[in-house]
Amino acid sequence: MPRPAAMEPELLRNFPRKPFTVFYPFERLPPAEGLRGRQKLYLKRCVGCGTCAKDCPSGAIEMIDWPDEFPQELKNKAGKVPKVDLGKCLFCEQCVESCPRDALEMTQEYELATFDRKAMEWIVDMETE
Amino acid sequence: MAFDPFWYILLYLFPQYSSTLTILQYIFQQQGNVLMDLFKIIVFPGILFVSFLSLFAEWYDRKIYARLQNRVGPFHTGYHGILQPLADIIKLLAKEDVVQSGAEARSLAAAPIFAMTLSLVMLMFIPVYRSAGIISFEGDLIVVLFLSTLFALTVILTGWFSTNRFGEVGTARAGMQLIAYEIPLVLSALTPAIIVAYYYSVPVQVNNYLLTVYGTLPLTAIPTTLSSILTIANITQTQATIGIPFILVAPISFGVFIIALMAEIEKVPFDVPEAHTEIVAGWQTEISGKKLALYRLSSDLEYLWGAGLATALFLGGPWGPGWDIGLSTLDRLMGAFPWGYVFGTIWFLVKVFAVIFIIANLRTLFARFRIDQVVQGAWKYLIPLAFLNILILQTVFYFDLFGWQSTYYALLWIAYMI
Amino acid sequence: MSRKRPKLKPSLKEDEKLKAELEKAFGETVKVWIPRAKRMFIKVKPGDHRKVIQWMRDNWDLQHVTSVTGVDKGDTFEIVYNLYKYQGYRTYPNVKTEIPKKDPKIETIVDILPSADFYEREVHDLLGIVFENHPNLERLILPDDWPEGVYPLRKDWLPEGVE
Amino acid sequence: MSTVKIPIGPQHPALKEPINVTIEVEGEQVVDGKVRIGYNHRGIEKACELRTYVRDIYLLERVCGICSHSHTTTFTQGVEELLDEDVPRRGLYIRTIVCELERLHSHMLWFGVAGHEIGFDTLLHYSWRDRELILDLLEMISGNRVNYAMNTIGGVRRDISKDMIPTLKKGMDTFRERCEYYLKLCSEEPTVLERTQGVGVLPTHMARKLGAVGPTVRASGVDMDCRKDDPCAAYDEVPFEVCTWDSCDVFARVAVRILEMIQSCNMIQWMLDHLPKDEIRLKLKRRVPEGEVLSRYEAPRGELIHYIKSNGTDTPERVKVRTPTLANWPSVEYMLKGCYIADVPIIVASIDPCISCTDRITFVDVEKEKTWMWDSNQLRRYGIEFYKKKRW
Repeated sequence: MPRPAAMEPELLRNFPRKPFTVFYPFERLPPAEGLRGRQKLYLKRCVGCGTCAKDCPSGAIEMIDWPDEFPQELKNKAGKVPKVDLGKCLFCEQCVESCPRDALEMTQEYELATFDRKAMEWIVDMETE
Repeated sequence: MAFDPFWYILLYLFPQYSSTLTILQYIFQQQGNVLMDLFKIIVFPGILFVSFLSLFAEWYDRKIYARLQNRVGPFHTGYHGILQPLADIIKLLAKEDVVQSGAEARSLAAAPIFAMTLSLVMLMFIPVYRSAGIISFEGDLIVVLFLSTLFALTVILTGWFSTNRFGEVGTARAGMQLIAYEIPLVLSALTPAIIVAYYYSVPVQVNNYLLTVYGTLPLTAIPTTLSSILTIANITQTQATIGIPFILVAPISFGVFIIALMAEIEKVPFDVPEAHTEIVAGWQTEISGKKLALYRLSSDLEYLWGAGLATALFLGGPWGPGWDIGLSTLDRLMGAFPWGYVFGTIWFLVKVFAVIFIIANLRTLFARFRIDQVVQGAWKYLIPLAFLNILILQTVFYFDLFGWQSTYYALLWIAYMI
Repeated sequence: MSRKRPKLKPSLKEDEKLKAELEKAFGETVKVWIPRAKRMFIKVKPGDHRKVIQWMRDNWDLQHVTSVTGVDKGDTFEIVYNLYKYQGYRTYPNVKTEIPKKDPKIETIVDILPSADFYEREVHDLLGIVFENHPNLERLILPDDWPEGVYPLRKDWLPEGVE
Repeated sequence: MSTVKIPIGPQHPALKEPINVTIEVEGEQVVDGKVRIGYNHRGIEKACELRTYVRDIYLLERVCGICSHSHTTTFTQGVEELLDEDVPRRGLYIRTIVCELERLHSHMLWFGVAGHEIGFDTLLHYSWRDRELILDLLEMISGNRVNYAMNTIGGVRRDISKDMIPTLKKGMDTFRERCEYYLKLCSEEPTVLERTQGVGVLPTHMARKLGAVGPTVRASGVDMDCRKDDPCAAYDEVPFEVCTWDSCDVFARVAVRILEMIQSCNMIQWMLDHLPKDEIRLKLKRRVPEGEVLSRYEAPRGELIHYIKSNGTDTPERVKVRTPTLANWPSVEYMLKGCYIADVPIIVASIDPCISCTDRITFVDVEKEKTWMWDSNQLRRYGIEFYKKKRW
């Protein structure tokens, strides 16, 4: 019962069809909506309690005091803000879960490659609302 | 040389170059002068044309292979990746050439050059624009087949020189496979010669009938001696005169030829000597840089040589139905400059790429055999098949089974209608 | 809403039957308890763990060693042989023994159950427990240039710089 | 005939991950093979002892790229048993659905790699194209294609919403039809049959003796499947039967894996129809009472064991991970004897080795005969200077 060239019909059926591969840098597939990309911090809600830093499995979050380029009037009492080192971050969304005020949120931005490690240090874009 | 409108059109178009044109015309009028032959060897059907054609053939093969697998294949270099083979070769030429301490450096350096020249010489025999290649003498079919065994020799020597354990295993496998597949290759290449022999030994009146249909046979056309049958030029010419490509007459030997050819060029079902997953790269493990570039180019050339030989022997070489527009009968078969060039080459390319498509398709279809299955396949299946095919042809022609003459006339009538 | 999971403790009578068999054969040198269905822990003195496993192989036709686990409990090593009986009622006996840390020696069970040699080599590699007359007790996991006598899985060995 | 020792070394095109199989060869016949592992060794068990249970989940997820969900399922199951808590049914169902989806894409990945090992690249391209369908479904549910971090102690983190169910069901239909096509193809394609039948034979009694697990042992006729013997998560309610094959060779393993894929498709569709309606998670306290547990799960490659011993604090005292590939190595050594060189890659690949699973004990970075180990931030600083110096 072995039939030589058993795959021939499948090959010919696929020959005229458009290839399955996508040219990543030029064409981009839309990311799934549940994708866990870079974090986003809502400054107004954050109280600087640091539970996210404690819960982060890879110790990527570090609490630093309020940098001056942030709007001063929103400064919270503790004066602390989480800084995420994306080199260490696992994107596991544990910080978002354990934050009491749910001030952190995961965006869908996944292209985070940089040349210099320093640039990986501080990538938390802030929201003011 | 019959009156040739070509030159006068040129003079009319470019009156200001009239002096150079007349000199050129004088040079090209000479039949068989040095410049003409040099041009043939170096440029047109010679080295330049063939190497670029082989690069294009590799690109074409990779594209078909990819498209059959529902993916895109080389894309970013040049239009749709057409320069990819060239880019590979240039990259390899720039790469550092590492020589193993244990290997004999000099002989390892000589082997790729030997392989390269061998494959170029082999390609000289293939008829591209007219029924005879650049080098064509009586009995050149045997010489071509002998050169392909020499090519197998270079493969074995490189693996042996590189004294690498994977190389050793690869060489042993290459030796077994190439020798085992030499016999079916030669047998299936001889079947067209047998057909030509029977065609000419047929009683004269059939020839005369044929002559009336096609006009005069070329002067050297009546090959009665053994060596004249075995020339590629006569085989292509006979296919041109009969009007039927030999694939219709002997399809089995075409199949056997293609399979044996894939074993010679080490295409996927038979690429056991350089099986990537088992023994890294087999006999090519220790070659790098310039040597690898030469080897890749020579393997492409051999791929093209295989396809070219298949077209010449089975698909009628440069012959094609649109062959005889505006050509005198004598020129038609001898391939006069320039019209013969154009049509002959076009038909040659069409057929070569058809054969490459078949091989690429077969490449996609099969998994790689084990070395014992490859060798068993040759001795148990392919060689008996080739013998059987020759047997059938002999009996059919000799005993005049089912009225060979009548079938012959019928075939002729169909050919005439095309 | 954490109601007890009914299935976990269904009919324990199968396990009880096996436990009874074991206790009848070995009397009080064997301490058996059953935390849940299809699990059975057997505490044994270091000497006679071979006898228990031998007995299990003959009576219960048990051939499959799932793994051998070494636990560093401060001053003693605890070795657990996780076995798997899939003839008849499929259950998971685990034979546990304790050996002092100073001279960590114990007989091997490779001659009884051949599939245990990879696991014993691994435990030897990382905890330093010597399995006597083991056919080839070479190194399995750690790289060749790993310093002799240093066993990473012991509690006292801390990889530097782990914050 | 003098035997030649050929190392199919750590770096080899056939092996996607670093192991070393040294085979002794007489001409083409393999006389003896020895497997040497330990090149991809990361010290997961030692690291587990230094982290809390919550952080351990993400660590154990990184043990293996393809079967990440199996490791977290086994670990969370074990901890839930220690806590003696009961996970809501819907959470269990979703956990089982993601387990089966992972089995599908893991088997399909292996099927492509096996095709590549025997030189049949077309099979690789086609099977990996069909695998994309499963990865898209997983991305839809959990946001990630591979490390989905769906499991947490006490249930699952993301819910399967109403509108996902139809797409999931349709995906399963097309995938089942593709699996049936591949099964028919593999049993008919002469070249594939020649390279897989009668190769790497592991007779039933040897499979039992050497303690093989998973599809390798089921292909030798032993019906040993954790999901049937010791049902965890929602496997006790889902109707399925264990697929075995009795020809004990590489072809049997191909067939068993494809049959399992078809089984998984049916299971997922059944579970989607009977998805219970209660919440998916349970908040559990972080301290785990004293105790020990042995939790088992049927990973795509075989029977996976987590032996967890807790000492009352929120960090485990000992986590022993015994992965299926480690159990299959002795049977690979047995199968290598007497085969051809050409068969070595397909035999090694036939147990679907996941080498990153096998080596998970301690990581040592021995640099320029300085025998002691560098810690991670020294390594990081070295990385930064290295790049600065090399500003090419």
